[in-house]
Amino acid sequence: MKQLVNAPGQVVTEALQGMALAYPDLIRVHDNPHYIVRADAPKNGKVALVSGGGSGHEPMHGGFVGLGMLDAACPGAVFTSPTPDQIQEASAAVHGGKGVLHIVKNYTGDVLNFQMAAELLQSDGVEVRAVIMDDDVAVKDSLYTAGRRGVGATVLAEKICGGAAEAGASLNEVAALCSSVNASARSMGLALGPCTNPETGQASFTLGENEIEFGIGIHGEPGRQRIPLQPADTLTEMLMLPILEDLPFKKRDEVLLFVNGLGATPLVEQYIVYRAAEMVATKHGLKVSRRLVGSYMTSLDMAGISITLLRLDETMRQYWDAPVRTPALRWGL
Amino acid sequence: MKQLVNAPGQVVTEALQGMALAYPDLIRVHDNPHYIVRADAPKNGKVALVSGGGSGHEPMHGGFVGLGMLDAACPGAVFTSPTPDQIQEASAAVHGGKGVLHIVKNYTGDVLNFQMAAELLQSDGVEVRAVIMDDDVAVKDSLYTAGRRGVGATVLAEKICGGAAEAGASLNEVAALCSSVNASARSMGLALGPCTNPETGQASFTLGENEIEFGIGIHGEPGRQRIPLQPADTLTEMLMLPILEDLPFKKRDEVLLFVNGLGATPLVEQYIVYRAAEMVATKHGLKVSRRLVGSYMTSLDMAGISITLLRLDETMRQYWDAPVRTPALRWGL
Amino acid sequence: MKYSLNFLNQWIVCAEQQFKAHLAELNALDAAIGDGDHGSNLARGFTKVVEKLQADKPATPAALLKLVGMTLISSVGGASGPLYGTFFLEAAKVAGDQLQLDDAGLALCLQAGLAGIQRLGKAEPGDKTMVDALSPAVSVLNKQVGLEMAAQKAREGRDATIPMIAHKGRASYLGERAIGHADPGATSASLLFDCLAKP
Amino acid sequence: MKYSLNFLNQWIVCAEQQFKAHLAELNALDAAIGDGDHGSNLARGFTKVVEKLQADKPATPAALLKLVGMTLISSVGGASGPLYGTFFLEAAKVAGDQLQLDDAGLALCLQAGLAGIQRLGKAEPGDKTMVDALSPAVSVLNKQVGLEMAAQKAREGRDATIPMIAHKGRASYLGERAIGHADPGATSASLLFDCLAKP
Ligand SMILES: Nc1ncnc2c1ncn2[C@@H]1O[C@H](COP(=O)(O)OP(=O)(O)O)[C@@H](O)[C@H]1O
Ligand SMILES: Nc1ncnc2c1ncn2[C@@H]1O[C@H](COP(=O)(O)OP(=O)(O)O)[C@@H](O)[C@H]1O
Ligand SMILES: [Mg+2]
Ligand SMILES: [Mg+2]
Ligand SMILES: [Mg+2]
Ligand SMILES: [Mg+2]
Repeated sequence: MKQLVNAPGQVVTEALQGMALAYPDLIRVHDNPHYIVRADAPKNGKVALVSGGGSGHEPMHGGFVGLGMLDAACPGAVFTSPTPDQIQEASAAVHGGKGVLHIVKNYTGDVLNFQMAAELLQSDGVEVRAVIMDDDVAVKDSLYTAGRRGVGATVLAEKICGGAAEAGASLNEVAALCSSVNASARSMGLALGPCTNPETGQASFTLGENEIEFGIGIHGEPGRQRIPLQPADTLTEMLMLPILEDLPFKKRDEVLLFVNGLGATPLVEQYIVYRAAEMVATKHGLKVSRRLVGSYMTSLDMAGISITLLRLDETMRQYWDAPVRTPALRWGL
Repeated sequence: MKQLVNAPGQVVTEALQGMALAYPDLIRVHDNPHYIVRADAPKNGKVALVSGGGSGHEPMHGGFVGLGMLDAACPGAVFTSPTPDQIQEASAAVHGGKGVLHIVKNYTGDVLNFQMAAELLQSDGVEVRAVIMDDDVAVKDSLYTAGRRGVGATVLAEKICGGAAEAGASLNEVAALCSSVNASARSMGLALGPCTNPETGQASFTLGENEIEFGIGIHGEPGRQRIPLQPADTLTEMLMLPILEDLPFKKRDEVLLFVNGLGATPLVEQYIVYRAAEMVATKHGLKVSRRLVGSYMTSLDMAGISITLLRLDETMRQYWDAPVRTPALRWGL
Repeated sequence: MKYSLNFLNQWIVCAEQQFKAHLAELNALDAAIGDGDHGSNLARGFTKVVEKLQADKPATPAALLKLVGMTLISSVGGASGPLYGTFFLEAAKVAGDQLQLDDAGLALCLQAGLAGIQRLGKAEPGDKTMVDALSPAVSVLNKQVGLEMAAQKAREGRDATIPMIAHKGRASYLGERAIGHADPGATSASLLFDCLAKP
Repeated sequence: MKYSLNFLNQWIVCAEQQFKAHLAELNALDAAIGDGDHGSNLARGFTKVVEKLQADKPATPAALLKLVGMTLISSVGGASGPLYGTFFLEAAKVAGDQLQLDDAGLALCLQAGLAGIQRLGKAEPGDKTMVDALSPAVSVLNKQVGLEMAAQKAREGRDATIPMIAHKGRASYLGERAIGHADPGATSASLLFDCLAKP
């Protein structure tokens, strides 16, 4: 697998240096430990939003740092959650006196590292709340699993909570809103091919000529099952139905529909899937009022797609529409 | 090669339907012939900007339709320029009484089809000017070739000219600005792998394990030469030097640096290349004052990168900074 | 010989079939030195052309040739759409209101078509384009040695493009790397003349 | 037996070497049922640990164990970073200010370490995690049958994970598809006990 890198061990560091050069007006990048903060951090009197996770999902999370979204992002090694001291330092750097919300995707590593960071911060007198995102319906939510993974809803939660924090909401309010976004969102994805970790040079899995991973995770973890490739409309419906049934979404629900490319998927294909997904949603009686299409939460060079559906209430809609100014999402400013 | 499509012949049509559903507030999509216009077209009293080319380069050009950029985009079949009647209809639909500027990438097909469209429009009394973009230094510009290809500078020209047109510039002024952007910009790209045309299912070329195409075109046309893969910093320098020498860019020139992913290239790699490119530019004495990093002009699922350097003057900088509101580029609004 | 409306119709139907039969081959030739779509482009265009011919049933050779040209222009795109489109449009102009063409008339039509292609695309023989197949074929037509000989010349012209460096179109980006590959447009042009000889 | 500072130091250096030697194998095990980074994670962490040990030269077993734990936590990330980190931190707490550990002391330390892992990660034996290797090994340590026996139990515990369905960590997403693969964390835990037996 060919990649544009210099040395495997330098991938994350150099990419962050590139980001710092590319977005001097929006973000600052801290080295050792790695974290990204908005250029005007800390914002006094505002709840600070901090997220993080393994690298390799760009633009998530570093591309979502900026006005109206995250105050800081902590990138770990590729597909490896960040460490507690990294999260602690980033949180301290953006704390504006109103507490810190950690938005954590539900993976054992992320949960444990954020939990340890929160303990460190609390012992320093910083008020911390954490919301665990777990929107992936591909995984059975049972006592016998680590629980559902956090996937696409994380992007939506970061935007919506960022809007609320910018508008002056309290830590409790932002945390409650984040939980409510998580509770109102469901996602599922599929991969047409593996991704290749630049730090190990290994493909995450091998698929047959005509095989896809259905219910894929965003770290190249194997999915629910392997199935043959089918037309985009069929596959989209196969992703949409479990999403719709799970919440369940009901007729006349107002929703945000998010079709996400996993990295190597051309926009043409994303638009074809978006078309099919909105058609399924509409047939199901939903009112699609907000949309997002693009590669926002990726798995390096994985070909594939994920779909997230979020039931909107007025607050969510208002904060989704609020201005945002980050490397990857920007409007109103 | 696996792709998320329904039927090969339906790829462009369905992708456009998806775009129409995804961006109802920004664009309108016309079927038969295919074209995309901004939702509030025609804008009376404004010069209309129209571009187009083969599909497969998304978000270019359809993703650049909207306030502050294009008035209309004409997508052809995958990698095939649009037809004259398509361009004619699109131009007529957005003509606001102040003339139409065609921004045309220098490929024989695009040039001929836009030329025929211009003749049709002129015979209908519409004032049309065309600017041919040819910024690709990979191709020798000689009497014995079709001339240099239009690549990354097209994105920059569409943004800058869109800003000027929005501000009320005349057709002559916008055309002159477009020519000046073209004359001040140089680009070059490389591919790590081929792309697969969903209409034919064929990969555009085959590369060895460790081989790259240097000086690649955006249609999977073979490049200048095949060379072995090297570290990202080396490859970036190999792209930057011919770009720098060609204009030539001189010490203290103020520039916009645009690092563009060709489709399947993860952002991590794009950032690594951006870092190296800005370092080369700075070492060369240039002042990088504006930046763009992302997959804006793609070749379907091709892995690779292109770099564009534009020498900025005050007018260009001002219109680059001006508000833009399109599916793929958005700021200030 | 006389070339009736029916003859011209059969010519175009044959061309459509040939382009479809050689779709993958033309795409592969184009992939080697261009962007791999020449077969798809012509198949799409001529499918539309045959649909239109069946729907509109043009009444004169000129009307038929014009319809072919207009339809190619509006449905092919790429370089070959305007070029082949112009070929038929210019031929139509010369056909005037004749109800059938004789040998000299056909030769004049196709000569005008070729001139249109060259006016638009500025290619000369030797530039590794469709002109390399069209030009020798049209030349011998003027000498009234028969359509099979013209087709033979087109095939020779196609083969002559193999060792050439291209000076026009996408293949011109390749420099020496274009050597060793037949030009896709010259190949489709020779198919067009094969159909003219045996429609 | 007595376990000196030097012994503990050698244990950790051995672990670093083992994790590096088995880096690809641990990554491959993790790729099968997780995200393919367990070997890279531990190699990165233990490289840092050995650097720190050489720089800081801790003076007591407790200081050494604490330094190992803190360094793992701050350099590994993932699930295994906090878990192995906690293992060493909790062990350090029990080591107190002793200058060397005896068999019972070592057993108590590692038992506390295991308890810390279980408190944090909530895994029970049978969940297909590192606990499946650590738990039987720590149990026999209490019975003072020697370190080699403990290492043997860890290896058995690792092998016992092969037919299991996972209930914790990334492998739990897989359901029955996890069957047939050894757990990467149980494998690294058995390497850790191999080093304890022959540092
Ligand atoms: N300037 C030109 N004059 C004549 N023929 C040309 C010219 N440029 C390209 N061609 C012909 O067009 C063919 C390519 O057509 P096609 O693949 O359909 O278009 P595109 O290059 O736009 O993809 C070439 O093989 C060549 O024969
Ligand atoms: N809750 C848990 N309790 C104990 N061990 C766990 C738990 N979750 C995961 N593990 C262990 O961690 C190992 C994976 O570690 P690693 O690959 O480094 O982290 P990650 O899963 O974050 O990539 C698993 O093989 C398993 O042994
Ligand atoms: Mg991991
Ligand atoms: Mg083409
Ligand atoms: Mg072509
Ligand atoms: Mg792992």
